[in-house]
Amino acid sequence: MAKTPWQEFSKGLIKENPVLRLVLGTCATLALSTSANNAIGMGLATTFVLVGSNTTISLLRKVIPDRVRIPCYITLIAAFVTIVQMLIEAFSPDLKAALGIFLPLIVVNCIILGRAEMFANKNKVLPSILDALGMGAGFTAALLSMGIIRELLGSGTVFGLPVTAGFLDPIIIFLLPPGGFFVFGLLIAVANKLAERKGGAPAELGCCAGCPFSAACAGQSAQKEDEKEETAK
Amino acid sequence: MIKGLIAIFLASILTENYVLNKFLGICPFLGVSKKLDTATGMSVAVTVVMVIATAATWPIYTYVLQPSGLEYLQTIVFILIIAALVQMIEIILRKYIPSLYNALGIYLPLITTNCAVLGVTVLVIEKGQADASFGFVQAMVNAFGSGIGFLVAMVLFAGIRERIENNDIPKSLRGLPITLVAASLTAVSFLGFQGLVEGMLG
Amino acid sequence: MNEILNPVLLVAGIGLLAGLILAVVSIVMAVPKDEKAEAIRAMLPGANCGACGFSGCDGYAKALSSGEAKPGLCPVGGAAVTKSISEYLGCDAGETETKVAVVHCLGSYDFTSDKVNYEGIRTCAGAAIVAGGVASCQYGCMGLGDCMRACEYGAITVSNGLAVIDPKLCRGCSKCIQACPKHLIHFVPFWQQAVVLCSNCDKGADTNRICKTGCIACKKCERTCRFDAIHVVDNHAVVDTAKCTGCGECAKACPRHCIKMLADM
Amino acid sequence: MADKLIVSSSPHFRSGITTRKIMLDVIAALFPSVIAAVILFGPQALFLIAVSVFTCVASEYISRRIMKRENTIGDLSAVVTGILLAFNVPVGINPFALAFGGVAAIVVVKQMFGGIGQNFVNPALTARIILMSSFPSQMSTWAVPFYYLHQTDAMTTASPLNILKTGADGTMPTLLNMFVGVRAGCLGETCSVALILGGVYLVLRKVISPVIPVCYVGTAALISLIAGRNVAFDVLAGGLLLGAIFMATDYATSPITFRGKIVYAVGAGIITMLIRIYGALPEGVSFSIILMNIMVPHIERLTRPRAFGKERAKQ
Amino acid sequence: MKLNVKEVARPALTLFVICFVMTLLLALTHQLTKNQAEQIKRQSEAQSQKMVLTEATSFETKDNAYAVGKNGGKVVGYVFTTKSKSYGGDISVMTGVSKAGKVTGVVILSSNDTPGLGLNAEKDSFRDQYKQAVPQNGFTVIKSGTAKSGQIEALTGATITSKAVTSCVNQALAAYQKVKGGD
Amino acid sequence: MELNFPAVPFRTHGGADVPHKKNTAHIESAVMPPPAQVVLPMQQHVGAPCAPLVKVGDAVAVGQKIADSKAFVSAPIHASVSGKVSAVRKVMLPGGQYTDALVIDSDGQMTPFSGIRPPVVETAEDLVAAARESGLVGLGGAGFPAHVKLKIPEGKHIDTLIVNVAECEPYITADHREALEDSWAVLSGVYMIRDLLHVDRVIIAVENNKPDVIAELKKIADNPERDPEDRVRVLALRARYPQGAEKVLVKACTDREIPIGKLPADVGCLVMNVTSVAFLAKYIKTGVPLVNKRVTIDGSAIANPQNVIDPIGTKIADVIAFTGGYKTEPKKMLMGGPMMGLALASDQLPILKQNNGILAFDEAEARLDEPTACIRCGRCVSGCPMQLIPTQLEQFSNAKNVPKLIEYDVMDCMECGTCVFNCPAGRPLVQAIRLGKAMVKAGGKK
Ligand SMILES: Cc1cc2nc3c(=O)[nH]c(=O)nc-3n(C[C@H](O)[C@H](O)[C@H](O)COP(=O)(O)O)c2cc1C
Ligand SMILES: Cc1cc2nc3c(=O)[nH]c(=O)nc-3n(C[C@H](O)[C@H](O)[C@H](O)COP(=O)(O)O)c2cc1C
Ligand SMILES: Cc1cc2nc3c(=O)[nH]c(=O)nc-3n(C[C@H](O)[C@H](O)[C@H](O)COP(=O)(O)O)c2cc1C
Ligand SMILES: Cc1cc2nc3c(=O)[nH]c(=O)nc-3n(C[C@H](O)[C@H](O)[C@H](O)CO)c2cc1C
Ligand code: SF4
Ligand code: SF4
Ligand code: SF4
Ligand code: SF4
Ligand code: FES
Repeated sequence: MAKTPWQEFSKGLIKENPVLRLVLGTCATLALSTSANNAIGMGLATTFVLVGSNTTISLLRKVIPDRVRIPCYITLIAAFVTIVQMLIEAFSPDLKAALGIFLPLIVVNCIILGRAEMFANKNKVLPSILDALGMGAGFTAALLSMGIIRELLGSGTVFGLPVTAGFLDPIIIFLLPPGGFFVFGLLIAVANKLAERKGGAPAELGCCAGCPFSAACAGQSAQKEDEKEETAK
Repeated sequence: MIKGLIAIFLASILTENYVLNKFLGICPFLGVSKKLDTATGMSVAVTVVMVIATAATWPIYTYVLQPSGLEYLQTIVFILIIAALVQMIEIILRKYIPSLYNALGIYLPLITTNCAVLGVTVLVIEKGQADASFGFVQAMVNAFGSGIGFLVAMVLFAGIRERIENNDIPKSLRGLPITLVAASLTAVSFLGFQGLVEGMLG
Repeated sequence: MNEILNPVLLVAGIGLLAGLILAVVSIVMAVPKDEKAEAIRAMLPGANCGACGFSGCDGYAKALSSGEAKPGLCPVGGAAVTKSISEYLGCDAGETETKVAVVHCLGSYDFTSDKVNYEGIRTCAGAAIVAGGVASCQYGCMGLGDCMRACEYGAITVSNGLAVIDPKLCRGCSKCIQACPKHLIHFVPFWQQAVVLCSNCDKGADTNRICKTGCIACKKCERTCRFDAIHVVDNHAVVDTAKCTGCGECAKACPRHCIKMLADM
Repeated sequence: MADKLIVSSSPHFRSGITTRKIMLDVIAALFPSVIAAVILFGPQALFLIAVSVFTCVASEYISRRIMKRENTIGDLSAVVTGILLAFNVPVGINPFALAFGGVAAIVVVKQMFGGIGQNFVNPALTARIILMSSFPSQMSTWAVPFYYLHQTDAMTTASPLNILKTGADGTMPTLLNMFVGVRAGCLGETCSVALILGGVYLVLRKVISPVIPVCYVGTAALISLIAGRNVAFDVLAGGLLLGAIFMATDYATSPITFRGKIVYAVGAGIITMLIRIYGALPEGVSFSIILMNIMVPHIERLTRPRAFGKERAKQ
Repeated sequence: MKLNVKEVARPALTLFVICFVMTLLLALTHQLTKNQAEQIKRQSEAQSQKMVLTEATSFETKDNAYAVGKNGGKVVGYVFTTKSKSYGGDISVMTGVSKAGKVTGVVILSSNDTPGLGLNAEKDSFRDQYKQAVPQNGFTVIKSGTAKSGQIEALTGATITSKAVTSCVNQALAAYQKVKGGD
Repeated sequence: MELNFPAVPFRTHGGADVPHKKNTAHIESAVMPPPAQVVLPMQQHVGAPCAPLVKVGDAVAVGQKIADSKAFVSAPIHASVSGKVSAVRKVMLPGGQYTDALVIDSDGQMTPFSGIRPPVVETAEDLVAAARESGLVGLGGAGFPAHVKLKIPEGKHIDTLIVNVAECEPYITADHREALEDSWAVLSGVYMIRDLLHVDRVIIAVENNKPDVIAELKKIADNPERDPEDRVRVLALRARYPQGAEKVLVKACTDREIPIGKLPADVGCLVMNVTSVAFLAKYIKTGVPLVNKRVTIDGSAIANPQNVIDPIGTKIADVIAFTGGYKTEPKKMLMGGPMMGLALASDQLPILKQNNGILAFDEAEARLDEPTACIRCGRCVSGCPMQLIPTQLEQFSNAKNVPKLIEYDVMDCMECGTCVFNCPAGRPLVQAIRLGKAMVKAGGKK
């Protein structure tokens, strides 16, 4: 089922959007969507790491033994994250302040390990890069749309430029954690609706699917146990 | 000192709640909170790993990385340590305390890639940098408190999810969207704790 | 140079250590997995319906791998799954029979009516515990759709007071059979044959009073059948699926039109 | 007999009490406070109540329509939510902000979770907190009672709890004034007499059990006593009475078990006083109730009554 | 169970090599960006100081408590870092005071207050209010109406934060009274 | 053991103030002439169904045993009219189950069966045997064969006999009239059971909305001749539904709580309906088995509400026609009271042994509001005499969550209907609970 390069890239934008369809990397999504600027910063940083890790993992996919696959991936990812950290530190202290703790936490962003596990270690380098770019772009786009909504409603600005000043008071709750959860929930509902029209299933929390440990994953095994109980009845 | 520790502990539950205020560990919060018992199991496992991870990373940072000016290795070293630790804990539990393994073991692998664990190790270092009086003990209390805060959020949310499970929810909101809206309303209620801990103990 | 060497050695050391420990430990502590069962589990459809008689797909997979069960018990997966499992296990696929569920009742509002005006929980189970159900025929379909809600494959439609199963969509999971409080749904083999769409055990006269299409046990079908495949038992006709050839003569003969050919449904 | 008989499961008799009648009773109980609000804060108060009730009812109607569900505005619960929301805001609030709160209360908190009885937090109070964190200055700007009788139109003051907490300037009202409602505060919270009157009516009509209000106010008073504060002041100040009588008793969001109600009310009392004494905000009634709302599933689980004839030991 | 050397060694070595290479990469990047980063870091600390005391070109930290700003060897003012309790916990403020005792600038170093509310104190329009004649008993906060001299108009909806910042500035002014005259 | 008589009833949980509507309390019962036909289902009791002892075409006389079973938990059935067995056919019971029934065409003579003889009852065993022969089932509505209850298990002692004259259901006054019209029988039944079973005290429990019954029974109960030690007393209960329910009644009279799944005998009590007690006395005096029954005919669609003593097996339509027919077309008919009675699919069903009332309602009273969403008001919880949480039981039942149903004690529900009566949303709680119980039972079997 070979895909054209464009398909490889574009699937991350809509159909398999990591945030809205696969629901990966929720923490960063919620925390850094208070403004459009933060969203773009985070999106680009993550894309960089994603491309780096996908490329190297795809290159090394035949070399890395299964037993230490995960530590190897994590090391690779952590290295790229650190590089991004250093670059941002060196060139944009403001962005560093804005991203804060979530910059090092890119390491554990499920998108990256998820793509490594689901894509890069099964595919050649070029598709892996395209996949990474697409996923990164999808992540950035989703973050940006959330960022724009929350910034617009919560501060009355977009990219820091006043928009609604004068006729609409900012509704600060959109900047606070409740607003983050709420906007995220509605966006997923909208994405579900759109996907439904195309015959897709509603989004489920994707961490499990993307997670290399999914076989042992709590959510799934707990669910399975439930089902078992039910059928046993 | 004790007062300060209590303040750190309470703050990490109420005002700096990882899930509801800081947006860390959202995946398990949304994913494993469907049932009360899984929510509790996961949170206990997270708490254990948080404490052990902090106990391991804090000394390494303060006594190895920082003196040699290698702060920039923080991320890579921490994540390696956490990954190895979690695996070790899992293996040890499975071998020697199977009962505990059966209760918590299934959650352990999930925790390696949990923001909250890496988050707590990084955040306590940050706090220690900003405040000289924030030492190892404080870091440990903070880690433990964050775990308990995670537990509180998980348990409360699990109760709500069990309650709304049979609700007549509009079709397009079913599943993840309504869970997020419920999380939003839960987070609303945590807005009121601001200043409480400082007021009581500060 | 130390600035470069130190970190490299530090991290590489940790890496080496971690790698060694993990490698050793994962070998030493490896837990034997039932790979066979897992492979089979992956082939099963995962509907966990229990129609195979085991506790869900996991249970069946386990039983298959240990040789306690034969392939071909999973109706949902059907022949394809059976084939792949038997290939995997290297055993004979055995007789596999695709079954579909049929509602043995034709009593829509065109032919019969409700005996009462039911108020309460709008489920068949709910109605069944109030005055014995809503339908005039105590054996017949109440049309409140418990079976429809039980079916995960959308095979059942309820309209005009009667549930009808589309045999082409039915996957044979038996959920509806368990759901129907009137025990009206039974499996029949999925091939051309006659099915009697009535379950009324009352005498012909009584049946005639309440339902215009119910079997009145006139035995015309019994006499028509050249293969001895249809008999009146308990005041209604019953097809012996082993003998039925699907010739369709009984259906033509039935004055009440309550025998249908499965292919026409 | 020509027609078919109706059959249904027993019982075939009903008390005749309906959701709508209950809500009518609550509206009646709120009526004295509505009058007090209009007397204290002028016609604008009436206007705000109307705006709030209208948006609540309209958003209930519209959201049910959109969800293709049967129309439920007839049960009048949206009216109760509307009145209570208006009671929870100062008279100076922008009516559009209030309308935003009404929409949030009904659509987000109530209808998204399936409508009446299925919401897990109090709609009016959640809306209040949303408003408070979204428009804090409007929500903490208090008009002087009877300001509308004076010439100057901008007469604001600090609320008693605010004076106590932050030392904001303003004069403390006398206890009598606090009792009859001549003090700064939200529309419906100041007149304690009217609130108590409504509460007594609800208890007499058996709409609410007195357990929650009594335990809630009692706990708060006890803590106030222990902390060496002015007990009468603490009871009358802020939204305590309104919260205890009308909002903590909301059916959907309070425990249905008897012992659960006690635990819930005591918990709310404790949190209220903790926030009042130690928190950054001067008042904690809303947060305490919402927090306890969130704990209700657990409270109910842990306070389930012992079924008749069930061995005590097993519990 | 037997331990096959190869089975153990290969994974361990792979991980080792990956760690080795990646850390090498890191160390190199660090070398490359180190100076730049430090420069920026130093800059940003100095930047804050410079922002609150524009006239100064160099700063000299005294007693680990405050900095003296100089321009060409001449003392032009002082920079104080003070703390106060605000809505979401402690808030930390850097205040520049000119030699003459006027507030030259205020910067919020750290704050846990609410975005959109307390964090609005970082806006210039609020901070610039302090650049006025210093009243006898320090600045006071008013909630509404137009500020008279010596008064600070509170941020809308964030009186607590406004008071906290003002308290920090007043602390700085008090500290200035103690140190003024020193070199 | 020294046993005291409570001056006032003990506290019971919950309950509801249902309207009493005892319209027929002061109207003399009418005796119905033999109908043209009676239908006698083979199952009018809890337990094993009976098998006919007669064939189609046989002539039978009033009081002749026409069906019996070998099982202990069962009760024989007697012909209630004299005439000819004309058919055996399937009939539907009010609960919807189908069972065989003997149809007897009456000859209008009401010839008594020649074999009728008063039994000799001198010991407790005699009493059990007599009760069984009489065909008596619990007339309080449950239909549990009386002899099973009267057979006190080895090693158990019954210290308290409670005569249930609560009659807490609205409309129904059959027990009320029985206590007034046959008060002598009630008292002699009481003394007989007291003496044969060596009961220490007898509490005749009457709801205080029947002052005439209290007065009447007190007059005889306080008779020092028959009751020298004053061990029989009348207790006025609060008129609050469901005081008549066994568990509630035992609690109200003795402050004892019957454990889940246990019987009154396990706490030393025997609860008997007043008509059951009176019938036993009459049977032992005359030997005429249970062949007729006092039934309250009432409801908004009934022209002349009254109590009717009619042969068991009479078609409901015939009884109603006897009282003067319908006032308006009935829209809903109940066998039993409005709280626990069964809705009937038609008025062609026969009167059964344990029937105490037939109610027919017109359109206005028949229609109940459609249920709306539960508002979690807690009325069902505070009203439940069994201290259950009906609203959650309903949810668990709807979600088919059997473990939760068990955890929340669904089997403890006695289906009294208090919860639904109180519910402002009109939730079908009892129906859901009944489905839930069925699920638990089905789950238990597997
Ligand atoms: C039910 C209810 C709950 C309230 N909860 C809060 C709260 O949690 N936090 C708050 O700042 N104000 C709350 N208020 C509003 C305060 O009562 C308001 O700030 C009040 O005017 C201050 O009290 P005072 O007038 O006694 O000083 C609430 C009002 C009501 C009616
Ligand atoms: C969610 C939330 C966040 C708040 N954040 C701040 C804040 O950052 N700074 C502040 O001074 N007050 C904050 N407040 C307090 C309110 O603005 C409160 O109304 C204030 O203490 C009194 O209003 P005033 O500033 O008009 O006197 C917050 C309140 C809420 C509910
Ligand atoms: C809710 C409920 C209400 C009852 N009400 C009465 C009643 O009013 N009178 C009565 O005799 N039995 C009533 N019973 C039946 C009694 O529990 C008990 O079965 C009966 O009194 C036993 O006497 P018996 O076996 O002679 O019928 C009621 C049962 C239930 C569950
Ligand atoms: C006693 C009582 C108190 C109520 N209190 C509230 C309230 O505080 N807030 C609210 O939005 N609705 C209230 N309602 C109305 C209604 O129950 C509420 O909208 C439900 O939460 C909707 O599910 C109340 C109703 C009653 C009967
Ligand atoms: S539930 Fe559906 S798929 Fe399953 S047997 Fe019935 S009709 Fe077939
Ligand atoms: S077939 Fe059975 S379950 Fe289906 S609608 Fe008819 S009665 Fe109900
Ligand atoms: S009485 Fe009705 S509305 Fe009230 S809690 Fe029970 S089921 Fe819900
Ligand atoms: S019917 Fe059952 S649940 Fe309802 S009140 Fe009666 S005993 Fe309780
Ligand atoms: S992104 Fe934070 S836990 Fe998954």
